[in-house]
Amino acid sequence: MDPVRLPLPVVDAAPVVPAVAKPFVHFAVLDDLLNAARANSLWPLTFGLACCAIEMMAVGASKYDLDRFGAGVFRPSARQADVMIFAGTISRKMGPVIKQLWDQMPSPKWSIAMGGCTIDGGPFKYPNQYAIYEGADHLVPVDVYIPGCPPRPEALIAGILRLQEKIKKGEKGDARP
Amino acid sequence: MSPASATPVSLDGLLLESADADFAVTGFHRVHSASVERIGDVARAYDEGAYLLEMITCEDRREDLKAMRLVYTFNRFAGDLDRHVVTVDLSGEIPGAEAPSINGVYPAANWFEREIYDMYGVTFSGHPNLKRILLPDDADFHALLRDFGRMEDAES
Amino acid sequence: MRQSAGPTLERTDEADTYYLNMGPQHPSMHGVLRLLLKLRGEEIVTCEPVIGYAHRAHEKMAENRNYIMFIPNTSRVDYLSGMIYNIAFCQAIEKLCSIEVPERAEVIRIIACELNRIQSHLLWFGTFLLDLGGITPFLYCFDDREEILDILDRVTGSRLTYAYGRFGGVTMDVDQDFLVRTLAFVKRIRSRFPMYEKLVGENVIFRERCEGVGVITPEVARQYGVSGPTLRASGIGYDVRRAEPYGGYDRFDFEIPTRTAGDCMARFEVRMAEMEQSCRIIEQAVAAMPEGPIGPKKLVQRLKPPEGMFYFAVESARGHFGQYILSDGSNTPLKLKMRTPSFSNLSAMETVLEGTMVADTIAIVGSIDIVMPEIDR
Amino acid sequence: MPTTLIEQFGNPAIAIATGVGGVMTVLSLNALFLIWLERKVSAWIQRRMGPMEVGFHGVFQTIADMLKLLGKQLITPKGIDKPLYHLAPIVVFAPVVAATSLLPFSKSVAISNIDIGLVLIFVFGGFAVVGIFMAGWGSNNKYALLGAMRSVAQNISYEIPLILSALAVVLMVSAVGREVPIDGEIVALNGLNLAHITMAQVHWTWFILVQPVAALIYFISVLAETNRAPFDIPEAESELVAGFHTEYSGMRFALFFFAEFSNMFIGAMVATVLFLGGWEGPILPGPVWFFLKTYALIFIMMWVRWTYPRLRFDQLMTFCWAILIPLSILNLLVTALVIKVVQS
Repeated sequence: MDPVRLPLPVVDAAPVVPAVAKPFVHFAVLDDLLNAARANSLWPLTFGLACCAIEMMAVGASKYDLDRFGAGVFRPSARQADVMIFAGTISRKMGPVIKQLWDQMPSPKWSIAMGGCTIDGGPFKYPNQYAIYEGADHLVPVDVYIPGCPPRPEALIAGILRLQEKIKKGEKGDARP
Repeated sequence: MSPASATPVSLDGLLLESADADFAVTGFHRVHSASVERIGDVARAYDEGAYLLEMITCEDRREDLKAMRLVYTFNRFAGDLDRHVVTVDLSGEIPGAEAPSINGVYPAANWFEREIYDMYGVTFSGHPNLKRILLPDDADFHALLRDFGRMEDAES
Repeated sequence: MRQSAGPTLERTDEADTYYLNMGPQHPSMHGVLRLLLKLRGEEIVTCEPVIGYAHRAHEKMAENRNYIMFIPNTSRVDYLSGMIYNIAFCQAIEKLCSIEVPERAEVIRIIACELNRIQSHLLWFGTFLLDLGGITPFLYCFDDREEILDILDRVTGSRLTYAYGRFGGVTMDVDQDFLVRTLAFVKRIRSRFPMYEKLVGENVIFRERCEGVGVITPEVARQYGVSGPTLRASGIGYDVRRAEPYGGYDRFDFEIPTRTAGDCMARFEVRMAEMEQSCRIIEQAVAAMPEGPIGPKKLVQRLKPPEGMFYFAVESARGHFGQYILSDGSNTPLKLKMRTPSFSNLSAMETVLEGTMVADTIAIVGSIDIVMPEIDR
Repeated sequence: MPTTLIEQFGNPAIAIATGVGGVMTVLSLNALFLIWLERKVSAWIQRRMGPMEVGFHGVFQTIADMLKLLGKQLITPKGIDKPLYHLAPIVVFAPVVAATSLLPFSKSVAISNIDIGLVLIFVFGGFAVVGIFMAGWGSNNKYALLGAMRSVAQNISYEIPLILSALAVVLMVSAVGREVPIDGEIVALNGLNLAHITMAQVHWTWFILVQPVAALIYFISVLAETNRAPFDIPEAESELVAGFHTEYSGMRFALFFFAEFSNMFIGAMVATVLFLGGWEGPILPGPVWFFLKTYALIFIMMWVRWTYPRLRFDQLMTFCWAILIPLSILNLLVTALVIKVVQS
């Protein structure tokens, strides 16, 4: 009778500092240029799941205008998108679809978990919940988490800027295996 | 269907019980109960009276002596508001009780019945497309049954 | 010569047809609706909506929590008319437990709900045009919509998912500034209607795309339990605010706009006219704002509902939203069924979409104004 | 007469290399600029700001986009028709380069000056359809296939009014005169030579004034040929996800993107030559006028795109076959009659 439970990620007590592999040849300028270009051209996938999608639309609209940061080109095809913004609750039925969409996106790709639902289930989390995935990181690696229910548009912009910083520094996502 | 053609429903002989209800308190004008065999006829009578099917739902009343109960509410656009509720008690295993589908009378019942099948495991005979609607196709549980997924169970 | 393999098309049971899967990730599926279309060329032979991709177990949560704990859930059922759902739940419990609501709270609720309704219709208008390929009106609507969100944000603290209602009133009182800004907004939106009419309503391409497309006859509407503006566009003037007045709507003077064509254009016109009626209600409510408390003197600590079945309906931006509560006398419902309008409206699509073209499908599904989590709950 | 590169260099190989290189540079820079302009124009229309952060008012935004697309993974989906899928972006982009090399930018600047330039331009324009269909057919994606089929039907239909309205101009050129004094020498004007079309307008008047119907039909057909809104049904975003290029990622997608904007550019340039007097204008040098007129037309195309919703497919075809084609035939007949009457 119990729904299939996903194994929760095991978190070590002491934070492990990842060993950064030093590339043999470092194309410093070229890499930096490419990273800067990537950071400034984050095309999100047109993909809304629930409430947060409306705020995502609001961010794309006149008052907040995500296009200022070069991130306003919402691409409906996963093949042409760079960043997946999880905007809303991820239901059990939706999980496989999201996995497939993520696999369809070309590398390098990033993801933003927008809102409480995609962080840990948010307001829909309760013991024995059967309908949702408690967090987007059960499915795909997440680069930036934005709290809120739904996060305000300013918060999403801050999240995008945080992702830009990360890309410019050449950091890989924390949750990236 | 025009307002003038709205006729009162004749439900003579189709119901087990019938009573007036206080609309101001319960939100229903009349409360009926019917046997599971006659629900198709009841629906047909309402359809002839140009009523609409507002919703169908199901209750798992295991802690309340009776087992499963289907709840149909009918209303009308024309004339004054007249909301009727028809309850149908089901016998049989849980999950796995059976009831006839009224999809042939009200196409609206299609999705409601699928939802009840999905959530309570009630099978509707004569339904053209009885499969899960909200939960994934491969789910092996009926989510709104009383003994499934209770918060207390997880805490203890 | 090498034979070209060509695209793979799944076999259907009918000759010259193929399946096209639309969604759950598709730009005009309003979130996560999935349509399984059987097409002959671009003509739709059958259409099967697949739902459940936003199922969040609201009803199970209601059975697991007491009434007060369920308040935050309500506005997330339909996040576009979250205020209406939130207030509706409170009104249902007030009626169930016979809790008095002061007049000022009622008027505040009506203003908030009608603002929410305008906001929802504006967003529908924008996304509908987006579905038809016109991008700019969407941004104009969001511009106007932001104003409403700001007004509501000021008193409720949130932009979409409100928890403003309390059993017996509202959480926060409104001030003079709120009323001034609301009136200013009404003035502003009134001045925008002619522009929308000119840009969209009189646009030849828009009319071509909408007139005669996706006709829902009154009979189909009744059989499928269609409600809201979609129903009123089919010529039936059924509005819960008028048919079974709740929350003090009977004190206000407003019209129920109807059209008889039943097509996408009629639905567009009904919603545009409804925004104007909401403006009228807001103006009357602001003028009639009484002084007094906004909630019960003592906070409702423990609810004592009577046993039995109970039904309470309101008119949300999408139609008849009904709450069926089965109570056993405790402060947790045995069963809370939410009868949501889009669920029934969408179920009518299997009939309406047959024989239309792919582009019409987008227009029709857009015109009935669906919100997926409200359908999936 | 515009001096062509071959005349200037003498050696055809060097001339062609220079020409193709020049055209590629112009086209790439132009596409970069147009994409930025499109985003800015849409932003102005929509009361937004558009790209602001990359360079002054986001001027380097498109460069960042292109660099990013260069560094993107090229996904080759399963089950595709490999030759078609890989060739399609090139087939779409190459004719654009070829077509641009035919246009006279000013009295003295042109890469080549061919007597059947107008015909060749339409031939190259027709090639794009092949590329689009290859992309749609080869992608093994039903949205792409639908988009490609729409595209073929639409482009072939709209080529008819496009050419018919251009034919009216060809007639006008021959009417202006077989013997026209230009720069001291007598030239027999050839209606299919793009430079001659411009010269006829320099000699007489802009054809938009005497052929307004043809100009309007031409402009509408160009919108349809370049798949711009309200005729953007082959890639109708809200219906077909991304239409024929749904399955393309990275630089392959960028080529389609480039081709779309370059097609727009060519459509506007040909319209400038046919109806707006090409390089003619006071004070400023020829090429400046040429590009000013071209960009004005492109601006109008953008304006239309951000104002109107999309037509439905069958309405689009009805509009072409029931209104545009009869109208353009009528226009052509009237033009021929009037010329005959005036000449006799």
